[in-house]
Amino acid sequence: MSDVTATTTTKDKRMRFDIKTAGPAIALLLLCIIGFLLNPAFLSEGNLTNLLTRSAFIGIIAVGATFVITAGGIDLSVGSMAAAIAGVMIIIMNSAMETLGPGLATVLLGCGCSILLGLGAGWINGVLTTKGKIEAFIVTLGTMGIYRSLVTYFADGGTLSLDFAIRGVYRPVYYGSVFGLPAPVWVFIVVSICGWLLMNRTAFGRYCTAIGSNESVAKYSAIKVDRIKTMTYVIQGLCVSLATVIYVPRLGSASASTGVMWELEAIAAVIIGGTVLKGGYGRIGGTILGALILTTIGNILNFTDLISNYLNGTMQGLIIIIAVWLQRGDWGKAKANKS
Amino acid sequence: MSDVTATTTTKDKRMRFDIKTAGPAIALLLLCIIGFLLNPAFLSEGNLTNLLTRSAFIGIIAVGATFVITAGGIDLSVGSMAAAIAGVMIIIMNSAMETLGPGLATVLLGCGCSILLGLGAGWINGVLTTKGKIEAFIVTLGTMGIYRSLVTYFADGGTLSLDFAIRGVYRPVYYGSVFGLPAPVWVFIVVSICGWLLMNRTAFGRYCTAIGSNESVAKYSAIKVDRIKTMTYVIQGLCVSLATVIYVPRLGSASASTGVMWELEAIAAVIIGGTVLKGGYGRIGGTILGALILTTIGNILNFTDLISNYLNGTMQGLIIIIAVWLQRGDWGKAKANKS
Amino acid sequence: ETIKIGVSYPTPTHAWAAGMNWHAEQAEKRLEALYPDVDLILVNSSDPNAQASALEDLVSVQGIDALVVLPFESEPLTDPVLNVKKSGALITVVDRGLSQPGIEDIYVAGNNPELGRVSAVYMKGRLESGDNIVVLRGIPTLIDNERFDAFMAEIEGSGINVLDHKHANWNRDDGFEVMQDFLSRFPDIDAVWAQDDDIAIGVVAALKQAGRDGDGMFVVGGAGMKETIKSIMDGDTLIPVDVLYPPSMIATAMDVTVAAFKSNGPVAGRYILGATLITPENAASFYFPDSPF
Amino acid sequence: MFDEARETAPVLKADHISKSFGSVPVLFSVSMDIHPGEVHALIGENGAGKSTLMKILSGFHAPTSGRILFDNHEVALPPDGEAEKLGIVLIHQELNLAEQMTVEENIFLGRELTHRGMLQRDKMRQMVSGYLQDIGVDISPSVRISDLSIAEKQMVEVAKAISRNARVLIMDEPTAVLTEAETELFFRQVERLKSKGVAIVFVSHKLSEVKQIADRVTILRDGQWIGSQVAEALTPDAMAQMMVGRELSDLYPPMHEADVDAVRVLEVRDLCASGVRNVSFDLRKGEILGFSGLIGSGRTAVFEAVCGLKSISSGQVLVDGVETRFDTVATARDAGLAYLTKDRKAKGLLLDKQMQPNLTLFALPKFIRRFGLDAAAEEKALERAIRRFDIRTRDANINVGDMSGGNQQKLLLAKVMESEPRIVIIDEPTRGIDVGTKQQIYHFIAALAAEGVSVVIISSEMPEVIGISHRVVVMREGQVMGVLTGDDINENEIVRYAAGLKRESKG
Ligand SMILES: Nc1ncnc2c1ncn2[C@@H]1O[C@H](COP(=O)(O)OP(=O)(O)OP(=O)(O)O)[C@@H](O)[C@H]1O
Ligand SMILES: Nc1ncnc2c1ncn2[C@@H]1O[C@H](COP(=O)(O)OP(=O)(O)OP(=O)(O)O)[C@@H](O)[C@H]1O
Ligand SMILES: [Mg+2]
Ligand SMILES: [Mg+2]
Repeated sequence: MSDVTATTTTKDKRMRFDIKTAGPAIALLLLCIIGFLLNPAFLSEGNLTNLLTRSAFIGIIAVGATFVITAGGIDLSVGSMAAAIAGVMIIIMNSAMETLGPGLATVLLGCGCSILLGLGAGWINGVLTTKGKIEAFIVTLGTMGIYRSLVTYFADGGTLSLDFAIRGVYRPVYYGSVFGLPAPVWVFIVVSICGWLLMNRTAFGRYCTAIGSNESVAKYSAIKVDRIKTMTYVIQGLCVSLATVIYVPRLGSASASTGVMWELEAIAAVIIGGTVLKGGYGRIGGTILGALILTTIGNILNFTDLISNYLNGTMQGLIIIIAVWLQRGDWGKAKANKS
Repeated sequence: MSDVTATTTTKDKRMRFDIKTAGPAIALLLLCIIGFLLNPAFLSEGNLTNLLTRSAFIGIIAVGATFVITAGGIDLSVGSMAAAIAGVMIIIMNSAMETLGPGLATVLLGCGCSILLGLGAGWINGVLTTKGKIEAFIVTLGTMGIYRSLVTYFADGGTLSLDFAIRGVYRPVYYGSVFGLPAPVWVFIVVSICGWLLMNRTAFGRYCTAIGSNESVAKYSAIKVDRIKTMTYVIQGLCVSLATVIYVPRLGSASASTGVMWELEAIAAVIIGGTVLKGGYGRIGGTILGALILTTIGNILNFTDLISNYLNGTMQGLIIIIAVWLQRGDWGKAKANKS
Repeated sequence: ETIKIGVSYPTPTHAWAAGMNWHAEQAEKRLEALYPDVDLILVNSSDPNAQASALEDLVSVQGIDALVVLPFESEPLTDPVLNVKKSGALITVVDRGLSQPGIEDIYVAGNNPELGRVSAVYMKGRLESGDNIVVLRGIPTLIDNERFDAFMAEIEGSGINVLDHKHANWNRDDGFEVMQDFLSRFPDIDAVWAQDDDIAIGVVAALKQAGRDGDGMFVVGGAGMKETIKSIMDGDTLIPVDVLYPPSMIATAMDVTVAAFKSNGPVAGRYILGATLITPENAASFYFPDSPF
Repeated sequence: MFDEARETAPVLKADHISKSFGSVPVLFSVSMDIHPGEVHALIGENGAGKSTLMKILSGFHAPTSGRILFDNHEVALPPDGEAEKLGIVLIHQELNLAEQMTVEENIFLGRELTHRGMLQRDKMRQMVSGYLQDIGVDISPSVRISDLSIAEKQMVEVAKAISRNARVLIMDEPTAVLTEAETELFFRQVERLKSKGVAIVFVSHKLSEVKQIADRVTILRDGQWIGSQVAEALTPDAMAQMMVGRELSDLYPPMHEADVDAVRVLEVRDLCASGVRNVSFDLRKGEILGFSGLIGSGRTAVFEAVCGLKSISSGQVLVDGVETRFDTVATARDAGLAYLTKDRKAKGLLLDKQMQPNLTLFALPKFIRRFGLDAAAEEKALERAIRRFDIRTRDANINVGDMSGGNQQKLLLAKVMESEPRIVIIDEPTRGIDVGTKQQIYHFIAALAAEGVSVVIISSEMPEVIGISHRVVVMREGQVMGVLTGDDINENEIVRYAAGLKRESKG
């Protein structure tokens, strides 16, 4: 009897997992079909590559956001953080050029600083939330304003731009391809795999889930709640800095309008993917699909002039709602005990 | 013995209550002192009146948001909703002028439509959340995009302007004073009192708290969870429409940039006021102070040229974080069992 | 086969951009009717990143032959536009120049420093040394800086005091609130440079509320909103003039770009539109009642 | 066997009720009738289906088949507690209180008294004070639930149920965390309701209580109806036998003599923390140390402070003779200390997760292999725990929140034992556990002690403390009143210390 139960268990589990991921996957598939019907060029290699590359930014940030949200937090500062990091990175690289020259060293220095800044910014968010005992929403709303205005300040209201000499060296990080896939896509893949492993195969992921599910249970289970929560923000910061590292060579500049609304997009990607906003249940796979869905919506809307440009937002809103509705995967069925 | 305990407890509670409300109040007081030191004109009657009037918009919306958040929801659509309602209101009044003339009837028709639209929009958010079982964050992120793009569409990307003939009739609703206080302030006061009574003195308020605190407990107590949650969104919609009714006569126009970021400001006001983002604990009084704090920060920054314009956001962010830190009211003391 | 021309510009979120959008749509209809083999594709984007994506899509999906682009910002879009150029398309840049020279084949633009300068010249003409003005700026961007710096450079040495300047984000509400606060703060203000007609509307509302719209007080906006032009035509004294920054420049750019395919002569080059001072005398010729702006 | 000549008709009757969750059956054609003015006890092993039956009889679950008769009419009970309007009230086994709200708000939740739409707060507060006084607890109506101890919460539930003018009052293990003194007060209220003609259903694993208060007893085993009998005809032993289906030998294991020379593994000196005043005691290797006292006497607080869950204001804690102060539970765990909370719902288990993640959560570092979690080891641990603690679920995949209360408790015990502690503090070890399993757990604890593990038992069940402890510490109002050894460990002595009638002079 016990044996029988055990086997059904594993099978059941796998099945349920499938249905859960199937939601966002179905939504993405439908979008692709719509895109193809609107314009067959949608499925051209060039467009698919563009699409994947573009998803990389939001996707990488959203992987970090999955940890924060799973552990019951929220981070509204990611967009501004990206802008601020990009800005500082550009300043550093431009001034390093004088000593190091426009070479690899300068670019590496810039990237290294970006990572340090990301870790530091995430750590600040984390510490203010946990040690300062201030609601994450407020902390990150505050730092969002701070980072955004800092980049404006550094850029003196205008745009910070990377020296053209460095751009040549740095360009391949965005525009280059390895084995037929653009470099940003590789970064996205690596971040996704690491994120998935961290969430599903390590104690850290388990701790995040436990904290989001019930913080006092986590505390009584010998989990260092504050430390783990801070770590999620640090991971988020790392992801933001990685996204920035591949963003900067794309446009070679940063300004007050860099990364506006990325926080909402990242959170939306996470939730479209099936992670629960209140925490306790995180799915990296879903997040990745969520990021792809969001980018595809934007892409499709660039594809057609059937609808007024002004109504882009309406379409976007409708599609997001429908996608999440599909994602529930229990159409019509009552889920009494989940409410 | 029992009596003794009871008294100490009540005293304790009153004390704690005081400290809790005192947090935002202290923060506001400090801001006012800073404002006065920077520029004595800060405390001039004219400026205080401006300040109160300005707070009315965010304040009224935030009262509604307090209910939504207390019941464990969130509404990101309020800013766009305000813009869309303002737009439709203007269209209706402009076209009603032909038949009704530029009189009171037209203005009343406009206001009536505004209220209906607000209730309807709130109801849609509520039903999608409860019956559609879609996360509130996603639903309202979706409707946020939809309303925003609708107003852009109606205004053809530009600005919808109220006919000048109607403005004359409608003007006093913003610019008029009753007993020395501007009309918007009166609306704010009335909404605040109603909100406070509803939250603290009716069963509805308790139901919101119960749902936010533990949805299944609420359900098991025969509370119609879905209905109450929908009601909170409807109240939010009503508050948005009231805010719009006093907003439109101010400049007589609506555009795609109307109400941008109001959602974040409203939520920030609620949380600065001590309501918990995860629900289960709502304080209307705090919300009102929160709205005043936010407006005062903006006002003070206009009163000084000590800091670079570009750093406004930094100051704002810092002050918000500090205000909430003050609001915790347990500086330094370890609150082991609260974490 | 058809000639595909992509037209990319920021999503209209304020009136000037809406006017530009209107002119672009008018031009599309007009040109497509005129030349059946020309297809103009209008795309707007909400931020520089999205605009870069839109440019990629115009190339990879639509396969455009020419691009008319009003960059969200100069720096970030330089590389993406360069990529479009590499696909072989003809490039027309509107309004904001790219930060690398030589990418665009055609350049059509208004003149931001000139707008600031012309405004300042008008102020100097009306005010005397010792008079006080306040400045409401736009969104912190390069454009805003150019206008502001040119304005300040021109004012310098005239003895006119610029009491303070704050960002009002080319937005009526912010214009209203910032002006309210300036009025509480400074008892004596003689004129306001609002830089933009939207901000000016907010400023005027605040002046009227405070009852400080008399005594020869005046406001100078900018861009050429139709309501403002109308009231100048009607002889308003509070906003006596406006400085033109025409949203129709996008239509000009589309015309020139189509001409590059259709006419025989060479059309490449730079077309810089002036920052004309609109006064009651010349206002009628800048008035488009059907435009949203 | 039935008392066929009952003069009253049953007010509520379950007629051949069956229930399945999904494809998993948990009740098989169970019948039970409840008469006004009687106390009807329902007993059975953990997972027998008692709670499920009670939820069906109060409308929270719908039966898969069978009928419910209310006043002899077949009814479909309304869901979500609306059956209260019919006079059927259930106290859930798992507390059903909104933590952030006050006692008064919770007691009146869903049926507030209003006057023209406004709450009558003073009236409600007065009434709540009255209810609380009736059951003899000293809690202010305006205290938040989150500030109460679990026993106090249980008393609030009781007050809530009593306040509801019930015709049928169903109580699912209301006494599981109550001490005998509180249980006494509670039973007095039950008697009062009974005399007013209220029909009362009472679920408990404390068979002596059942014997004391019940008029009739219905027994379930594995979802099957075994029998309904007049309580007078049954001894606790007979009940146990009917429940478990076999003869139970001695409940308590034979006591190994404690080694008085064994090393002191834990010494606490003049410990002060919130709720704790100058507490000193020590614990030897291989010893079972009982902690007794009334509700709120500070037993929990002492060990939460020792284990780094609560800040210590002064005093010393020595582990193996070395002064230590654990600032987190993790350091305490790594030093070999483990604390098992009595509040399994709020502090013990992740109710929305399955057994596996819950089991290994406390000792997770043990399952790390090459940076990752060792899924195979985790699975093995679960299998082992299920065997070792006899955890019974019909569907191994359900969320822990859907498991029966007793099985949750066993899982919690298994979770803490995963860390293989040297010193284990078990708060209410047998809360909600059936007699059969209780016996297993006592033997398990005795075996642990025999292996050299030191065990602290905090328990409100006096027989339990007496039955397995080598020494018993009695606390009152945050202070240690005395330490009992040998023959002094008896109810009489413990009660006298706990009530403050006697106190050891400090040595
Ligand atoms: N919502 C549910 N979904 C699936 N299974 C459930 C659910 N609720 C209860 N069960 C299962 O039904 C069985 C009976 O549980 P029930 O809670 O009725 O036991 P019980 O007799 O009250 O036990 P205890 O004495 O431990 O409280 C258990 O196997 C339990 O896992
Ligand atoms: N953080 C705290 N702040 C203030 N008082 C506290 C705190 N924690 C516990 N107390 C009080 O200390 C006393 C001891 O509580 P504790 O929970 O340790 O008692 P207990 O003996 O375990 O009883 P119970 O069985 O009720 O849990 C109680 O009166 C409780 O209200
Ligand atoms: Mg076309
Ligand atoms: Mg049970």
